[in-house]
Amino acid sequence: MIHIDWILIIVAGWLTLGIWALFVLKHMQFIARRLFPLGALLGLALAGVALDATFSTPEVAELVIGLPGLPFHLRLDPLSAFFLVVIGAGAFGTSMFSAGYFRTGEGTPPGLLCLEYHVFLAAMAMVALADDGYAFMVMWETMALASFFLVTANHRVAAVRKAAYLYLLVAHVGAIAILLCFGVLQANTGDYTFANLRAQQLGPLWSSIAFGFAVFGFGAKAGLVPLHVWLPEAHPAAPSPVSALMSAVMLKTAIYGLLRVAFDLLHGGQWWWGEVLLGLGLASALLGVVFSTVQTEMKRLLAYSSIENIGLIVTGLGLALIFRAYGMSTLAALALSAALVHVLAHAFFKSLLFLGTGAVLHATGERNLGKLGGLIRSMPWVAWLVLVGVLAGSGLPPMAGFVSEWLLLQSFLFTTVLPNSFLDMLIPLVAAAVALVVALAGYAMVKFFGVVFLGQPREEKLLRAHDATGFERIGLAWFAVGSLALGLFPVPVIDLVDRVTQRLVGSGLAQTVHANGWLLLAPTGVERASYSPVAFLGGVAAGTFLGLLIARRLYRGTLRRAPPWACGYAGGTARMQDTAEGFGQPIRQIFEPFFRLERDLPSPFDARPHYRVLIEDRIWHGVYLPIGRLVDLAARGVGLLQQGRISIYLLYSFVTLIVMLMLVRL
Amino acid sequence: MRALLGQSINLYAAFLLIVSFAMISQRRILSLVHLYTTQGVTLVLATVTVAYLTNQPHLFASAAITFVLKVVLIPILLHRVIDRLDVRWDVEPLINIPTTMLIGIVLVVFAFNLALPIAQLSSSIARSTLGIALACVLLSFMMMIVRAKAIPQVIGFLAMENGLFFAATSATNGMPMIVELGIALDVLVGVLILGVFMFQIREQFDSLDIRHLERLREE
Amino acid sequence: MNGISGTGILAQLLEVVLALAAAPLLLGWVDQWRARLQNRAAPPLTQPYRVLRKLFHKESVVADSASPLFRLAPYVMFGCMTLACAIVPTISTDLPLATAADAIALVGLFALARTFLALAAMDIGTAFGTMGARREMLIGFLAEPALLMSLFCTSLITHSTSLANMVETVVHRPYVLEPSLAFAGIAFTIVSLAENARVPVDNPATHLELTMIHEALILEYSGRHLAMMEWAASLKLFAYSCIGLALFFPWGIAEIDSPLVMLVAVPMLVFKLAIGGVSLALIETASAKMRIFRVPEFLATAFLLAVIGLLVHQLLEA
Amino acid sequence: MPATLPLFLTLLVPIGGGLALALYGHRDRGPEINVAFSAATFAAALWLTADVILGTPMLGFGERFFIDPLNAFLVALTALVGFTTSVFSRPYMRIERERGKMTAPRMRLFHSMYQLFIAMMLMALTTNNLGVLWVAMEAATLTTVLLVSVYRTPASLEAAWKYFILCGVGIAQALFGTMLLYLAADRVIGGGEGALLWTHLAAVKTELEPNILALAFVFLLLGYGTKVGLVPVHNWLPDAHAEGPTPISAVLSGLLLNVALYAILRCKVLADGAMTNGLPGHAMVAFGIVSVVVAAFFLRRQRDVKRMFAYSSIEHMGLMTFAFGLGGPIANFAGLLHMTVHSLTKSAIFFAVGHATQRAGSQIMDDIRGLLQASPTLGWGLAIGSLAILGMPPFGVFASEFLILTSAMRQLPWATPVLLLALAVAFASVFGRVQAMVFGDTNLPALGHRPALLPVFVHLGLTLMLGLFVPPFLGQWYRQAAALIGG
Repeated sequence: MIHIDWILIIVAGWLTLGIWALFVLKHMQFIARRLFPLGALLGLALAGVALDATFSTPEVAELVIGLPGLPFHLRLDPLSAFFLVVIGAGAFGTSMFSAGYFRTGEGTPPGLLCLEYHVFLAAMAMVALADDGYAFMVMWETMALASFFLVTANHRVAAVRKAAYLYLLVAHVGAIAILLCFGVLQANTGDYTFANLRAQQLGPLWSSIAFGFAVFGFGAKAGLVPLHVWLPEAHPAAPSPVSALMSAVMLKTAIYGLLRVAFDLLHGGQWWWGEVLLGLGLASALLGVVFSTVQTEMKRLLAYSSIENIGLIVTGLGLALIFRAYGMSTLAALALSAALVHVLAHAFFKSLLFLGTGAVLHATGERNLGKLGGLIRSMPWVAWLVLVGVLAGSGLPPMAGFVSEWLLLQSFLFTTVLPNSFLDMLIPLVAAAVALVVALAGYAMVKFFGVVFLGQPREEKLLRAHDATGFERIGLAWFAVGSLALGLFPVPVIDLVDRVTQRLVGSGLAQTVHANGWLLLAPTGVERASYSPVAFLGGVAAGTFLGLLIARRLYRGTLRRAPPWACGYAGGTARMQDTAEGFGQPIRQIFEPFFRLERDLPSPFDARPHYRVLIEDRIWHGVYLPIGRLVDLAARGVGLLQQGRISIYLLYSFVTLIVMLMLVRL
Repeated sequence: MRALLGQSINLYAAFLLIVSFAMISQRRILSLVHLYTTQGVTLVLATVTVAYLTNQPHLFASAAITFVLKVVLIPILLHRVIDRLDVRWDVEPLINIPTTMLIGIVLVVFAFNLALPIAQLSSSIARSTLGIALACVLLSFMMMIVRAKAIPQVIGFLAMENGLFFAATSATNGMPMIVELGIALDVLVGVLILGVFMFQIREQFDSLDIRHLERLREE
Repeated sequence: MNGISGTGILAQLLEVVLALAAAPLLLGWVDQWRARLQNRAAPPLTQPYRVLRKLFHKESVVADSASPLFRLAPYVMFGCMTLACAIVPTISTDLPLATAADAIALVGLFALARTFLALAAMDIGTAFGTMGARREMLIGFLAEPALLMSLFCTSLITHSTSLANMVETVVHRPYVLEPSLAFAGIAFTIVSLAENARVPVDNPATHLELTMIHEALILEYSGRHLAMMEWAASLKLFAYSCIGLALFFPWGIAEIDSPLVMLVAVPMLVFKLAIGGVSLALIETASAKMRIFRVPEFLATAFLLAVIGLLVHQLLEA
Repeated sequence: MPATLPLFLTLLVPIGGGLALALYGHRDRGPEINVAFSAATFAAALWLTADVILGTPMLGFGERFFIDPLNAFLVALTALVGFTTSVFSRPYMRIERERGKMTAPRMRLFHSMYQLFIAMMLMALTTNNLGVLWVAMEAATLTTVLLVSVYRTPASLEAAWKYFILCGVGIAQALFGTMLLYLAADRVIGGGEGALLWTHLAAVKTELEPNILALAFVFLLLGYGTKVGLVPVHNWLPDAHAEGPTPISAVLSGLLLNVALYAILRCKVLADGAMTNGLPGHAMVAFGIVSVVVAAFFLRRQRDVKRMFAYSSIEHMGLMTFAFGLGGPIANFAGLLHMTVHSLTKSAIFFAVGHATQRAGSQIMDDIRGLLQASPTLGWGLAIGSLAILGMPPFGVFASEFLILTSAMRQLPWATPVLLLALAVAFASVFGRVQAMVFGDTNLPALGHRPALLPVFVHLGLTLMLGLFVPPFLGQWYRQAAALIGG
């Protein structure tokens, strides 16, 4: 049995779990305690098989379903295997967490929720396998549809319905763009298998058009800047395990699609493509991180941070495209590895953060940062595991987030050798922006952890918050250990990623990295740059131990508990702490032009002072509402056609007849 | 004698065109019904002539059906509807009569040069009548558009059927029997249903003005 | 790892011990000069050591709502700062730990320390703690990219980001006037002033609610935890000045092939640090403390200067 | 047992049903009889199609009737949807009667006219004589025009009047076109019965006079196009489908439009043979694109649910006309597949909409809220049905749209973005409304009788199957039919 058959069995397994759940529609306990863990184990199996498949030769299979002339072609090559690893790992952790999380049906009957969840997973896995236009489109939109129904789990809330509608609409428009992209790629051969698309030699114009459609289509699903408005609405609306899956894994299928089209089907193409991706990625990163620092609702904060991380990944892809266009395959491999490592790292720490918010939401029923705080005392397990995610999220050294940031900054440093002088000027600015983005991400993560878990609890009921249960802990622990392990042992990850870069850009980092053993990461030679996370953690631990040793030898050994000092002001209530708006206030002031601010500040003579700050996205008002108004105008124009008078209708028929007759006579 | 009869078909065609023009410029409903009846009579004569010339027995049967239907049955029905609903007042055209006449002439010219190439090819006796038949159809179509009342619209619809029937008999020496029967049956049932509708509209809106029927529209 | 030589380990240990010992001395030296320039009676040079000894022997009072994170943070801070001093080549470039982290990892290390400090400050949940954390993160997110860019200026010249390697290449190269280094130098001084809470950004001596940033973070600490924090702060100042020396005045440092030069390197280092301390005191007395919302513009200028340094490098020297 | 028995039964059973129900239609057992007759028709139709598909195309009753793979699959489809609509109309009509909207004579009228309507459509599909095809189409209009105004509301009266007048004018143009065809055939085969038989015309289609055929095709395209609802002449369709009782809307939207398009296809085959400049194809492509784009923008401002889905029918018929206009084996195959899945999905949607409007007591979408909570099967039926009709992948509509758009990309590259934009606007408009109806809290009272929702899920199951896996024999069947259309 070759790998691809095992994967198909796992996907079939997921579907049977879903259908099985239909028959036990209302048995919450059975579904949560039996079906979800089974789904998790299948996810783990998928990750294992995919891991092994990355290191083996590509395999092809054909399913009988599909159009009569075009059955489903499937292909498992290192690129799809890598993304299947991401899907499998994400599925395992999230399913384990869901086993403990889903106590009430969240609005829809639990059986239906389980079906949609597993169809969602199966569709994502099949998207990575699809090897022809039709199969890809069917699996792509089934994924969008399944996630739509998951987002509308508790559809009684009007905001959830609005968010879900916007999500499916943007996803559908994106899918249309992808269909057009495949249409252009097939270049009049009518054969939609990727093998044929790969063989086509398109001229610069048509390949650029295809690339444009691909960026639009996959950007709509990934949340690149102009098409990102659905993400901060849809992710918070979904139940937490689903928003974890959507943020950590579904966005990566869009990255997979972009890689498949740009690198595999279009063979890299022109250099300015990299520039476009660089620009879009940077804009998304900056906008995402700035908006995430000013949010007052925890899941929206994480959703915007997903946009930021996707922006960083796409910046890495852009750089790889530029290098590839100038023929520097090793540097292209460096940039591409940075992007792919970030894909894996983000999948782990973002799932951890979203599942953390899920645990908090379940324990307190609150999602607004203004009503949380001090949960580290009542929910230690969740707090300390989420701390690992926060450190990884802000790209701090021993953790996973830092490795990809380190590789990305390294790849920026070597762009000086580019022949194009304009590009040489531009690259330092982009490097500076990336540094700023990562720093701001740290700011957002500190705000998230500090306001939710530290300080005084802002509501009484927070004291009675119960900690995560058994299954939930396994899920959180899996992602925490994953974030730490990815951070500490980057060399095996580089080996995995190297298999993908070999196929896409022709060279990889494996040899140079292996020269220095599996502890030290020195992608381009030790003398240029090297980073050994294990030694780094060892150094910090040694220093801390040294400090403890010194303190223990010198100190008097007593410790007294007393009310906090607070400069002598006694009786500090929880409301005197910094609120989420307060913590974000400096950013709001510095990055004023980014937001669309509506502020009503109470006047001194106001009997009932009311303070409200509403931060909105300029793009929503600048781009989306005008389009809506335009379509309405067109609809009203067309409406004139049906005015109700029968003589006018007869006139239409009469005039059409006369015109057609004239045409025939010419 | 046969040549004379051949020309008589052209005469009937010309007479039919004149009646169509008259119907457009007519103001009173009763005279509209009378004109419709005369059209029916012309049709019967034309069919008989063609039947005689091409000695096809089934055309005599179809002429008989046309006579019963379009000269006897439908006019009686229209008269009864007019009496029961006492709609005697004259017809309100949406645009004034002179302009309709002008458009009518343009339509006739268009129909003629449209039918010209076909006329040369068709082998039947009365080739040129096809243009006139098409003109009658377009004229009655235009009459339906400009009339604001239900009954003139119905009469326009029936005149259009007459034009088609005349085209069928004159240009192609008559369609197969089954088809003729089917068309006649459809026209009869159509008229019955229209009668029922007119009673319902009258009862619903207590007026037969089409302008009441304009509620279903897009904002 | 270019072979962990015996002398390398010796140099590494010597460097760490030297840093731990000399850091409070440098702080005392700067305070002494500040007092003299403001013609006040200067405190003795060993004043910081006395403060540390006093604090170590006092009882540590911890707020009742503090979580284990609060008590762990000082030691993590101390650990990070010792690793920072171990990585930065002060007396020799043959340091086994140098390959463990390059310039970017060093900036990440400072970020890690800052994150723990901010979280610890927010843990108690007092108004001052959270306000201090917000201000610290505000300065942090502006200073970090500026620091990274100024480090990049040198790494672009030396085509490497590992500090030891950068110092070696600069020392071996014949002296070349590098305008981009000038921009990087100014940016670096601004960032180090901000990071170490010196006067233009934050006054280390005062507890005034409106202006304090660093002091607000360690407000709740006392006893041995406060001692650890103070020591870590002095280590941070020491590390920053060593980075400054390594980047811009690296001469007189021992290399792999000549370990004996270390004996010369120590006095040279002390001399350079003394001059740095005096210049720091001069800057502090010459400039007044900025309003908190002037600081972002101040740091933004540093950030722009560093980026312009990079561009200048591309333009002139690439 | 003569070979033409299944054909004889397929036509006779509904006519017999019509007459029987004219007598017993008003009895309380009326709906059951209606279902029985429809089931019998469905069985006969299956038997007929089985014969034709396994055997050879069949000429019945002395060449007056002709069955080949093209109209065989339409006969099967019409019988199936006719049967399922009768199953749906059983509880629907009973509830309408209890609410006093349907009196005994109207029930009788409804049932007998329903059966006659099915009979006339089957007649139109199976006949070989183009004149009889015209007569059957006219009869189909007549049988449904009374049903559209059965509720006697001012709006339904207006809709019926417009339906009759506009379709009457359209059909008249089609008669003139048939007459011109007869004229052209007369010159080649000579007069009499044979000149109007499609098989004879198809045999000699290359020798027919091109410019007579051009004129004839224009009249036929416009005539039957009015029945298909192509845009400049579509105005009757939204009113008629919205005002009539829902079973009638389902059957009108699902079947009558297909039969009209089938008639145009028959004429297109002849016109393509005679003319070389490809006018029929270009005309149909033009009408198709205009219909899709204009209908998509019509959907935007709808407030009545049945009116909205009527416009969606116009859009899909436009798409099919575009596909058949393109010509070529893949496009024709896609058009036929789209015809099938559109009828199945649209009738399923009208079943769900019927029960939803009955529960809400009004067809205005703002009054229908929280269907999913009111009755899950109804809510899910409408949600999945509307997603299917909007072309979301796992369903068959996406499969056929994928084929249409990809073949369009090869032959008319500029048309694809226009169509896709229109489909996107349609998706945005329809799904926004449907989502508001399906989700959220409900205040809808329960229905008297249990709604018959089995047909909805049978249809959606078939569409899902066609979307993922077109069985080989069905694929072969469509390919033969596509080859027949040719061109």
